[in-house]
Amino acid sequence: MTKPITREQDLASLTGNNPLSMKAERLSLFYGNKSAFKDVSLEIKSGGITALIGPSGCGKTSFLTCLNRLAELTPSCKVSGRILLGNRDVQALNVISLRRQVGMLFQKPNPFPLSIFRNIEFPLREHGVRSREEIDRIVEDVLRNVGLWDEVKNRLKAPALSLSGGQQQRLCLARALALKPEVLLMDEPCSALDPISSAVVEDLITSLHGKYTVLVVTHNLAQARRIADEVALFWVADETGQLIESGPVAQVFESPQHAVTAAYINGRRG
Amino acid sequence: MALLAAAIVLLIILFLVWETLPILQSIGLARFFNDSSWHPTSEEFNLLPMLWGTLLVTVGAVLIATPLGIASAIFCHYYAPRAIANLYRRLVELLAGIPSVVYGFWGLVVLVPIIGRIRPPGASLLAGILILTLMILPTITLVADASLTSVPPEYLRGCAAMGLGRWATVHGVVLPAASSGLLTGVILGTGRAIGETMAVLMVCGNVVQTPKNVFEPVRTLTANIALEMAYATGHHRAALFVSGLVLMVIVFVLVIAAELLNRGRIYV
Amino acid sequence: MKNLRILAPLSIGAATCLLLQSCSKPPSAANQSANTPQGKLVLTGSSTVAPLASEIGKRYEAEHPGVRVDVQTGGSSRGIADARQRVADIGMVSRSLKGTEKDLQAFTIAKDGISVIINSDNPVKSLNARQIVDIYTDKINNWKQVGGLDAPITVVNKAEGRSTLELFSEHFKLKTEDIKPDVVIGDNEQGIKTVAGNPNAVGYVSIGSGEYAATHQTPIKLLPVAGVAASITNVSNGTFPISRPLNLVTNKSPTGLTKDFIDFARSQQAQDVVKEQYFVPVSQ
Amino acid sequence: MSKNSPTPGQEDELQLTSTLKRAVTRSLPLWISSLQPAELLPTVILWAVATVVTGALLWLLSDVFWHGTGQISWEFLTTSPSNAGRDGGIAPIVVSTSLIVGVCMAVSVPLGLGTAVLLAEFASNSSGLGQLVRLSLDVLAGVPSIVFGLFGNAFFCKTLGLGFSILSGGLTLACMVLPILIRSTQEGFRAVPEDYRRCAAALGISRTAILWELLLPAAMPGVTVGLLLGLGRALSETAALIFTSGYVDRMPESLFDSGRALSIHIYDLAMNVSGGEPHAYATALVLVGFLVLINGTTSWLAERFRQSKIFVL
Repeated sequence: MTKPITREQDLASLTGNNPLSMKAERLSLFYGNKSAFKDVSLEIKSGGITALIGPSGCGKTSFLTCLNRLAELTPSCKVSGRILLGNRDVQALNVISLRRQVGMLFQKPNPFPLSIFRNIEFPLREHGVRSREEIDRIVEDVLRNVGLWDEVKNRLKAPALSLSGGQQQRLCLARALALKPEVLLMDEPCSALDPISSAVVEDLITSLHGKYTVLVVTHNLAQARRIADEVALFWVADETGQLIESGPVAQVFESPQHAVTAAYINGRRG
Repeated sequence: MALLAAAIVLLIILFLVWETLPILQSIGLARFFNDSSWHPTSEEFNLLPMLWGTLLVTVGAVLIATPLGIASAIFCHYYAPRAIANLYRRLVELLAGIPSVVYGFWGLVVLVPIIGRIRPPGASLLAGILILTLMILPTITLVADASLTSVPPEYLRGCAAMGLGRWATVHGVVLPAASSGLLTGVILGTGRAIGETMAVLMVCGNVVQTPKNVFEPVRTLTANIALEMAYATGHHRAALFVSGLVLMVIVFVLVIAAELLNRGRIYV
Repeated sequence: MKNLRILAPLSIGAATCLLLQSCSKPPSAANQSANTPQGKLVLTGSSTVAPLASEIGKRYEAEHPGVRVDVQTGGSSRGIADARQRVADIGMVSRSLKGTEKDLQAFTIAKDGISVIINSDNPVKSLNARQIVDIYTDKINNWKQVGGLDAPITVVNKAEGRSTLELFSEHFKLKTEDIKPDVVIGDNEQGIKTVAGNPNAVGYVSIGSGEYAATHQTPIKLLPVAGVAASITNVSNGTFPISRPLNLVTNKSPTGLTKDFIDFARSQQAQDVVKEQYFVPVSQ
Repeated sequence: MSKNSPTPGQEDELQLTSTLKRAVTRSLPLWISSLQPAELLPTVILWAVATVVTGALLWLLSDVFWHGTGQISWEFLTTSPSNAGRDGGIAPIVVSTSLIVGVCMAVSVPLGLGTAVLLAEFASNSSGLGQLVRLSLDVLAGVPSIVFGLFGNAFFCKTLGLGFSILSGGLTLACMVLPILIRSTQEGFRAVPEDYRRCAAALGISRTAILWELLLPAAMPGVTVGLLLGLGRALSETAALIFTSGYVDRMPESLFDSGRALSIHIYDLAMNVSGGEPHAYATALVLVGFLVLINGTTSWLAERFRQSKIFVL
């Protein structure tokens, strides 16, 4: 089930091998007795880029954290419904291997207070990659993939926190890619970055198309339109987040089924 | 105000120098390292064996207490259920305040006879190391505990998101992130170990010799001062203050060494 | 921040005020009016004498309500130094004065013997002077050489400069450099505990402490010296050969309150206190 | 978990560290169920360490309890010692100890916190001043207590003319406690995210308010540890006090009186007075009780202060 992180299966060779899709079925989440979102069913298509849009507080991020079971770290949090990775229930999976297969990028870059190299090496080692040259190769690969290699190749031992915000975010992406995940969850990955870094990261996300199943939360409608194949709109109704509409980008943006969607994408609401 | 600490150190050094000046002027510093032995009443002032005593006891205790202390803190934070962690913390806090006399007394009555049964006389380097380990453990544990508290939660979340296990999170991210605090704990602990007097005096045997194994008795510089100050006069008394001065020099060297070692290794 | 900026100088200021106030107080005024002594008496020195002096002080205070007797410790050498510099009214010294200290006056308030102790599991009944010397110089290092079990001897010695060590080595004509100890101790109780915890140890301690411990379930026994049983009684009647005086010393001939207190400490009124502290009263 | 959502999740976000920590612990069953071999070994080792340490510490404590409980009575706590401490109680000694610790804390807490704040907020760690102070503190932490005692005697008792007094003892202890207090408080301040400072400053909040409302509460774990360790050290100190606060076991009338501390009383009874052992144990037990009380109060107050500042939204 879990792809081994090996030489044979580096990024280039993955293209022929379709990444797993994810599917939420009637998913609800409560913090204590307050509902964050309710009855969300959504399929995240294999190899596609799905954008989650909607106003603040409608449960997008909460939804994201359910998918890799990070929500379990919040004590008062209760989840009901079912999530499938490929065709397996995530609750049945070992949480560690689940999180290896479902990577995550946060809104604020969060590299560890280690060296640049160690930031990537450390999770690799923990997931069983031991050989030195293997690690060196993967580190170089993923750093090249995120376009960071030329910028940092001479100072791999420097503290990761000395990088700029955009570089840090790309390092975090590289770190996630190094684990060869099937799915990548991104929580507004560009919103804390300047426009140039943001564009770089955005291009990176586009380049992941086909190789990974990507789910990205964004407030930037233009961005969603640029990068995504599918769009899902969350909205607050009845004091809880709900999935209003989802579908291919062109369909949602050009002929929305729902009045709320139309208002939102035209900038009249939200 | 910030310079107060520096001022106190300076005052203490001045005080020590003032007290040792007569003997340093009349016989010089070299005698304290070249004399054949320590018999201050017969004007022989070799401090080297006690220097070794102090170093061995301290290093031994720090080497044992550091992993134990840090492990205890990790245990409290990431492994123990909350109730047990709190209980454990309270216990350790309590031990931080037990007088050294009580430790020493316990060592003398309980620990020394046990070691004595393995290999007489019992009062030994080993006994000193064990007692000091217990005494500095609370310091290291509590400071480490506080610094673990301060590890930013994003790191933990980042680790979780990558599917890292608990131990991987701890040793890969938490420890490096908290390293400065851990080091502070170790330094404070080492300071306490070097400066400890009463407990060491009771369990170490206090024979002036360079020990060949852990079962041999040793005397530390602090015990030397405490043991002999009561009856010392003239040069003998001044020589005891030289012990104090030498001790300060060791502390200086250790602190600077720690500083250098540490420089550039901490990323936060 | 403001709070702290204000607090810190405040506390320093407060400390300084208190300090000035204390300077204006006479440090240890021995206001003397011979019949009704009043004031404060400061004693410093030997920790051996301190509990005794403290108890005598309490009794003296009870009889002279205007007087306060403050007893501080710090060792015999401190007693000498403080008495000489008149930092203290009276110094406490647990040995006789040395040649260089003849500028001071000593008043013996009690005596204390020194006895050799071994663990009570040790079958050895007595050691002669020669054997003790050989044990302490490491010529004998197994109990079977002196009629005991086959076990190495743990020699417990006192730290250099201590008066019990000086007295002990003087009596047995030992040079401190020649003593080869396995354990060096400071206070008497430490010696007793060391010997009690080690069946093969031999040491020497103050006779009062030793006798108390031996009669109160501590597993040690006192060996006779030169055929004389080690006991407070034998020190008292002068037959026990090793003893030391516990002295109060003053800079010059004591007057007023100081004199009154020293006289009190040496009088019959204080003798039972001396006995209670397991020392030997001086017969007057 | 979202920064933007006004869901109750936001509370958790605000509680940051403590919540996540609790969460990690809470999820224990989850973690164990997914235990890999690489996780098993450290888990076993850590539990073993905790057991061994607890064992050793309980051994020591129970020894004190075992010998001490029989001696303790109301009278022991309320009367003065007699017969060199073999009989009577320890009332004046408890009072003296409280006063000494009080003086020590009254001087060292403002000084220590002030210095730590100064260093953390106004002098960078690598600046000359910061380094000098840190170096001095580390050296100070390693000065043997007996040297402190002799120094305190020469400086406070003689040079400043305070004599053997509770004040001298408290001040000497303050010198000893200062490095512990400052260093752990400093560590506490390091823990405060830079964002707090910047955000607050951007909102035009005064430095005092930032310090009081944000930094100090956030640094509280470090400060508390510093206080606990400092108090512990102050209560347990023998060598430094014997030369400064003295040996007199009378009820003190002012801070200028000499007063015997509990630890000195224990030392004297255990090491200097034949037959003092039972009361030595009893006194040690009282000290332990004292410590439980002080530690408990300190932790509670610190936590209350922290909560009153941080969790009020």
